[in-house]
Amino acid sequence: MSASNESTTGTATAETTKEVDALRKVARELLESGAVKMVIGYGEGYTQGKVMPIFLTDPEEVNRLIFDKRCVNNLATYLKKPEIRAMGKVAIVVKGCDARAINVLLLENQARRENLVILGMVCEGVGDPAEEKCLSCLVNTPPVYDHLFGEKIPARGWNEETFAKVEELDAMSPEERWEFWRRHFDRCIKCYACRQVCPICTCTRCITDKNQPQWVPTSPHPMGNYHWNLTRAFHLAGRCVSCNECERACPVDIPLSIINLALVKAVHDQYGFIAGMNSEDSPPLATYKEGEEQEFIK
Amino acid sequence: MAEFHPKIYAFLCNWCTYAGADLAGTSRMLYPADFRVIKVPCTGRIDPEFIVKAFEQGADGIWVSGCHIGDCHYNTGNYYAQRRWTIFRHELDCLGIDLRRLKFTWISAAEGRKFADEAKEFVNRIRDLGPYERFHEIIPAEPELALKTGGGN
Amino acid sequence: MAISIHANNFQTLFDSARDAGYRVIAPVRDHTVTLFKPVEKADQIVLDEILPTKSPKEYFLAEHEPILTYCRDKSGKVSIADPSLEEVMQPTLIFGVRPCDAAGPEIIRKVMTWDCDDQFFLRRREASVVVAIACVEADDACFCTSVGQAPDGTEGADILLVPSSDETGAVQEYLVQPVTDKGSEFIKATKGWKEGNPSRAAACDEVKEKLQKRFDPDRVREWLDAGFDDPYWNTATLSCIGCGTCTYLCPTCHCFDIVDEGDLTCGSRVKNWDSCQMCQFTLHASGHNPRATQNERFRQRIMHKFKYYPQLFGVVLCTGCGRCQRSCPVDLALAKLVERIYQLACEPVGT
Amino acid sequence: MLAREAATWPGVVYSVDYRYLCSEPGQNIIKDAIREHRLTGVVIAACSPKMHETTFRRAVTSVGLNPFLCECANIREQCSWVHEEKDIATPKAVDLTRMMVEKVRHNHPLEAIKVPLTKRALVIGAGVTGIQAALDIADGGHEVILVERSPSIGGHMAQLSETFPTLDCSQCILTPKMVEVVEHLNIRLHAYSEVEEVSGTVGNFRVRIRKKPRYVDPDLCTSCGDCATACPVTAPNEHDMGMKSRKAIDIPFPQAVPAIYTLDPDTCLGLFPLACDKCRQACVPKAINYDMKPQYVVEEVGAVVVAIGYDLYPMEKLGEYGYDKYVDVIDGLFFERLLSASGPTTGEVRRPSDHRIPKEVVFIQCAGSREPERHKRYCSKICCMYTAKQAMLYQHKVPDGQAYVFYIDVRAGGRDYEEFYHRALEEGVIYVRGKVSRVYQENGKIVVRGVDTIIGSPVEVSADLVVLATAMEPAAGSDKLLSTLKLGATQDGWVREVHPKLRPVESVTQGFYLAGCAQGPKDIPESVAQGGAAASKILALFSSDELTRDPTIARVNELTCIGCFSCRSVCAYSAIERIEIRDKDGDLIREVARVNEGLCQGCGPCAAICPSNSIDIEGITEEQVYAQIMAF
Repeated sequence: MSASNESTTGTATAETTKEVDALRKVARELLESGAVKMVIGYGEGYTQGKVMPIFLTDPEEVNRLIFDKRCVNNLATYLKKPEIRAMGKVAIVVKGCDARAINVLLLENQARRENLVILGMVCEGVGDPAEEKCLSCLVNTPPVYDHLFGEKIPARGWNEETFAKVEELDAMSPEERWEFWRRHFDRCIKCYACRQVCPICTCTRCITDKNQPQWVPTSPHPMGNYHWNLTRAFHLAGRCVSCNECERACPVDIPLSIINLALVKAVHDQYGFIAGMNSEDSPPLATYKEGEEQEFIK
Repeated sequence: MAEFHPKIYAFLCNWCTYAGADLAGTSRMLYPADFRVIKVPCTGRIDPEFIVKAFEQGADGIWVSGCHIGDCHYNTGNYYAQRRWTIFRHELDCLGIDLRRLKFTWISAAEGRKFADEAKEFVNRIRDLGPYERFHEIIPAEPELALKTGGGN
Repeated sequence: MAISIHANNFQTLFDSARDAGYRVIAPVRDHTVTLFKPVEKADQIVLDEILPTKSPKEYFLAEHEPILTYCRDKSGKVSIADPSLEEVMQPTLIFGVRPCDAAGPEIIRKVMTWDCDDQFFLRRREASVVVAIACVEADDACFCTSVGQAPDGTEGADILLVPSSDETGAVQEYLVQPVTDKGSEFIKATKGWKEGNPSRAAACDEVKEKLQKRFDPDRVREWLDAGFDDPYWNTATLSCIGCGTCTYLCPTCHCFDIVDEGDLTCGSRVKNWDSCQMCQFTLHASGHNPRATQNERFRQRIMHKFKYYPQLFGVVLCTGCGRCQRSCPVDLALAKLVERIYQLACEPVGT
Repeated sequence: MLAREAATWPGVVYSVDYRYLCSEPGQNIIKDAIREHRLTGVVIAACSPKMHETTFRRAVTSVGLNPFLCECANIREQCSWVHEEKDIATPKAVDLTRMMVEKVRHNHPLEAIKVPLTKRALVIGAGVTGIQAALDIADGGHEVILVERSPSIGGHMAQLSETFPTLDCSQCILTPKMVEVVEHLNIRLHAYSEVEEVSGTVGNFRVRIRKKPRYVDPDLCTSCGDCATACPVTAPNEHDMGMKSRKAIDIPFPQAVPAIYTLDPDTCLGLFPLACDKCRQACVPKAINYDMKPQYVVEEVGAVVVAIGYDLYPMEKLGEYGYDKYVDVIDGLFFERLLSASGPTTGEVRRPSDHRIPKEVVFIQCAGSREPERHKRYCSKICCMYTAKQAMLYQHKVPDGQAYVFYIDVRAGGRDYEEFYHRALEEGVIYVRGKVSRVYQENGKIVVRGVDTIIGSPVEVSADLVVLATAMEPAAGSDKLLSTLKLGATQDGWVREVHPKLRPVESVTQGFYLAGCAQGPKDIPESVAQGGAAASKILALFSSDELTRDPTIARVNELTCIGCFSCRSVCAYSAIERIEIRDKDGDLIREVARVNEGLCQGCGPCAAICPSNSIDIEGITEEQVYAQIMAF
């Protein structure tokens, strides 16, 4: 089965890289041998020039798998879908950033390693022009995989650009920062696309949907929007892997990456922690070191 | 400003700071009245939602206080609280909240004097800062106002 | 007698409209997106895009509005009041609306006047003048013609402007078609209009050429009548992540939620946009959810738009604006799915 | 005024102003109101809940209202007593009361949690501390399982010569207690055994104990010693710090308890007859069995005493004092054996190298203690006193000998301790205030060089023997044990207590008590006192037939819990359990967290970290906090 869109994307695309050929070969083996129930990967999209997630169960369809600069989506987010979880063992195509998300899911008991075959793609960056997240990628080679496609390459790593926007914001006065966010949050329509697309937002009952008590107002008024965006980011503190899907999915382009990065930076500065680099290190807010003292507490 | 009585919430841990406040009371140490105490078992129990909600109720300042590091009645609660606040403060700062309106202290059951002093310091600080208008602006208008303009039909 | 208007006169139009007591709403740039917002200057407005990011739906069906407020006085007496409708009643010029967006509220009106009249919606409708601009361009997400709309359709518009492009292809002048009496009244009451045709012929034949019908809604409905349990649904929408984007941007989606906000002394009962794509939308207090999976929720969306709504009101709940495709983070294009359903409907039985 | 205003609040049906509510008539007002108006909640706006909450809760319970439906609004200690400005103090009292009323409206009845209780105790470690604890509990009429990892009980105290400040013989006061242990009917001793695993919770632990094979049947062995005589293998004797030798099959020391010989497989020629077999042939009662395997016993207990003691900081790590180079640099315990009448030299002070009697002995204090950069940051507490003792005893035994003590400070806190130190001075022990900078050998002497920081000039002593007062450190392997028991440790690895001042012998995990040097350096009296304290805590615990616990604990909403177990990592009491939810075919659907009522203390970090707020804390639920916030 597939997203039955043969009409648009039934056939293999003309020229493919040897990585993609290798990927298709492995996918075929996995499906034929029954090692996995399904392969989650990228295929040609409905819209000309776009890609979309595809879900293969038929070995004959593996030629629909593609991987190129357009593959921005973080497919790890499908691992939280009950429909996918119900499949049992699946194979999933991931870039480094997506693999970091899988590490977080494993760490938080939201995915079972034995139920995953991770098809890691060495990634030199996606998007055209390149996505911002790719300019300081920590994991051009996925930190976790079962099959790796492409030669391992060194990570670009964080650089002065990485937190430029955060520093820009830091340079402002609190008043300016307040106005900055008010302007952006006023556009928020509470569609929760940021939450839905996030591979790490794994709660089945989001706190904003808890109404006894209703901590986060559901209304898209300025207060509700401010509260929601504040809470969303905080719940991802020390967990966000900067895949930036939230910002990409946001229909009104709220620069969510800035808040996320600010917290990524804070967590790293304070506790030297970076989420998703492995699936062992305990999350920074779920641990502590003896003798830690903060000067802001008198 | 002198006549301005700010709205301040104080979240105090049961074992240290709340007891410290009681001690300040039994020793009759005077301090300004402009805050209301909510008792929690441990600072570790304080969900950042409490703080945001307090601002949404129109707080001009919020004070959180618990046991000194190492003295937590539950051993480690305040360690986790401290980490949570550290990151939470960063976020609030990033989102333009005026951090002067948030106060964190460690006050033991024996530190009645410190409690009274910190209470003075904070209330006076907030009195000087005045009402937290910037935040109040995003709070939906009090229905009374709506009623005044309200023609109904 | 033909009427036309030159882009240079939009400012005059807006000013005179304001003088006549209208607030002027038009597509403007906000950060990286285009939204319908109050405008001062005509040069702020953005008309060269296929469509603004959001439809002007919110000016008829507010994203958020109080529907009643309550207060307790010192004695403990509680008083309840309806909110002011003055703001709701405020005369509004909504300018530069594409025909598909203009048609949206007209389609929603049917449900808003069905079992009871939604005052908020109707009064806003009454108080607003919609000036639509026919399309000269379309992208491959557009499918208005497939759902009975047209690039120069007039449904829901009070006035339609048909662009006339000069040799460079740039649009400067528009042929003005009053559609409703309200529209004609508005033209009389405001300035900037010019008698006579634009210097060049105004039409959008090219784009009509391009916008071939992609499916027949009736055939689609027939298939849906029997297709509720079709295996198609198990796989077609697996990639949907259940973000509400398509419903929130859709000019015809109109579901809302009602919640109470307030404390001991006062508060309000408010109406907020909601989405059938959220798992809480149908979640029962018992914990049971009749639409437990995203597949079911997506099926509901298609069923509602192409079966239930047509059955109830004789019209498809879709104007073919294509936002659901353009803004979908996983490129799950509703039109393509319906197209596929159409193919299934057309396949001879037994293959 | 307050009472009048309160009457108008939602839910308030009765409000009254009375001067002394805690008085008999005052409480009757409350009781009558509850009966008359069938109240479902009561708020007392008066003094701090810490004053009279229990009083009022008892009162409402007496008329059938659940105690947890009664709350106190603190308008005295935290309002009327601390504010002068009436005009804002009164509104504050009103607010505080309204907030509490709102809380109570969201309270619900809670029933005390009852947990069954096994009235049997486990004591880990049979040094003087463990022995004391075991005897006290046993005398209290409860069974005790006493586990000691070495072949004999007694611990370090059995190695000591005489004890400060009384100078009475250590063994003479210890051995009677050791004997009492084996003879006590309530005590079951597992010597030469180790605790493998402890599961369960306070009141009901299951303990798995590994009994190491002695290769000697305890029931048959008459401890005649023929086996040792027959044994051809000799090895250094641990009890005498290796100064004396022992056989591969031997008994640690004459007074050892249990008095059973133990075969040391590491030094024995081989555990199969062909290799040697001499001891077995020599053993008349046929007690020796080479095929013995470790045995495992499972005991059920209700409480545990952790008395695992200490070890000395290994001298190997103190190279700067020449330990590795010169045999005549020894540690305090070694010197204790030299002084001990039952020691290798039968009490004569002879140095290891040539067994000559040392004429000049240098004692170096704080060897490894109070040296944060290189060794231990803490003070080992007992060294000052035992050094004074050893110096004194040395001069008693070698009248023409001279003892020097290099020290930083002399810490003699404790009754008769300062006096004891002064006695050492009077008896001519020379105290040099200063740290030792160098220790080296020069024509047969060990030269100890340091600076006398009092006169500010360098000092040099050529000694025949150097005794290092080495630091104490947590007993070897205690870290492993602590993690098996899930007990917290301090930065330095000592067992952590719940509260350093108010609950010194209770560990962070309920049902575990700690005593003696396991918790940090202590001298004998302190250790014994703590052993007794731990015992009395357990006797108190055992005084009722089941445990009742405060029901204000965490609860998980298993419908919304996604089993990320962040709660688990922040729980200080290991009170969060993983529960598997399976469908009718037994297939795993998902995992959720569940709170162990026996362990949870209701502190709340789990609730605060739960991303979907699926954990709540009874008594301070989200609803109750929310209600209070919204009421101001």
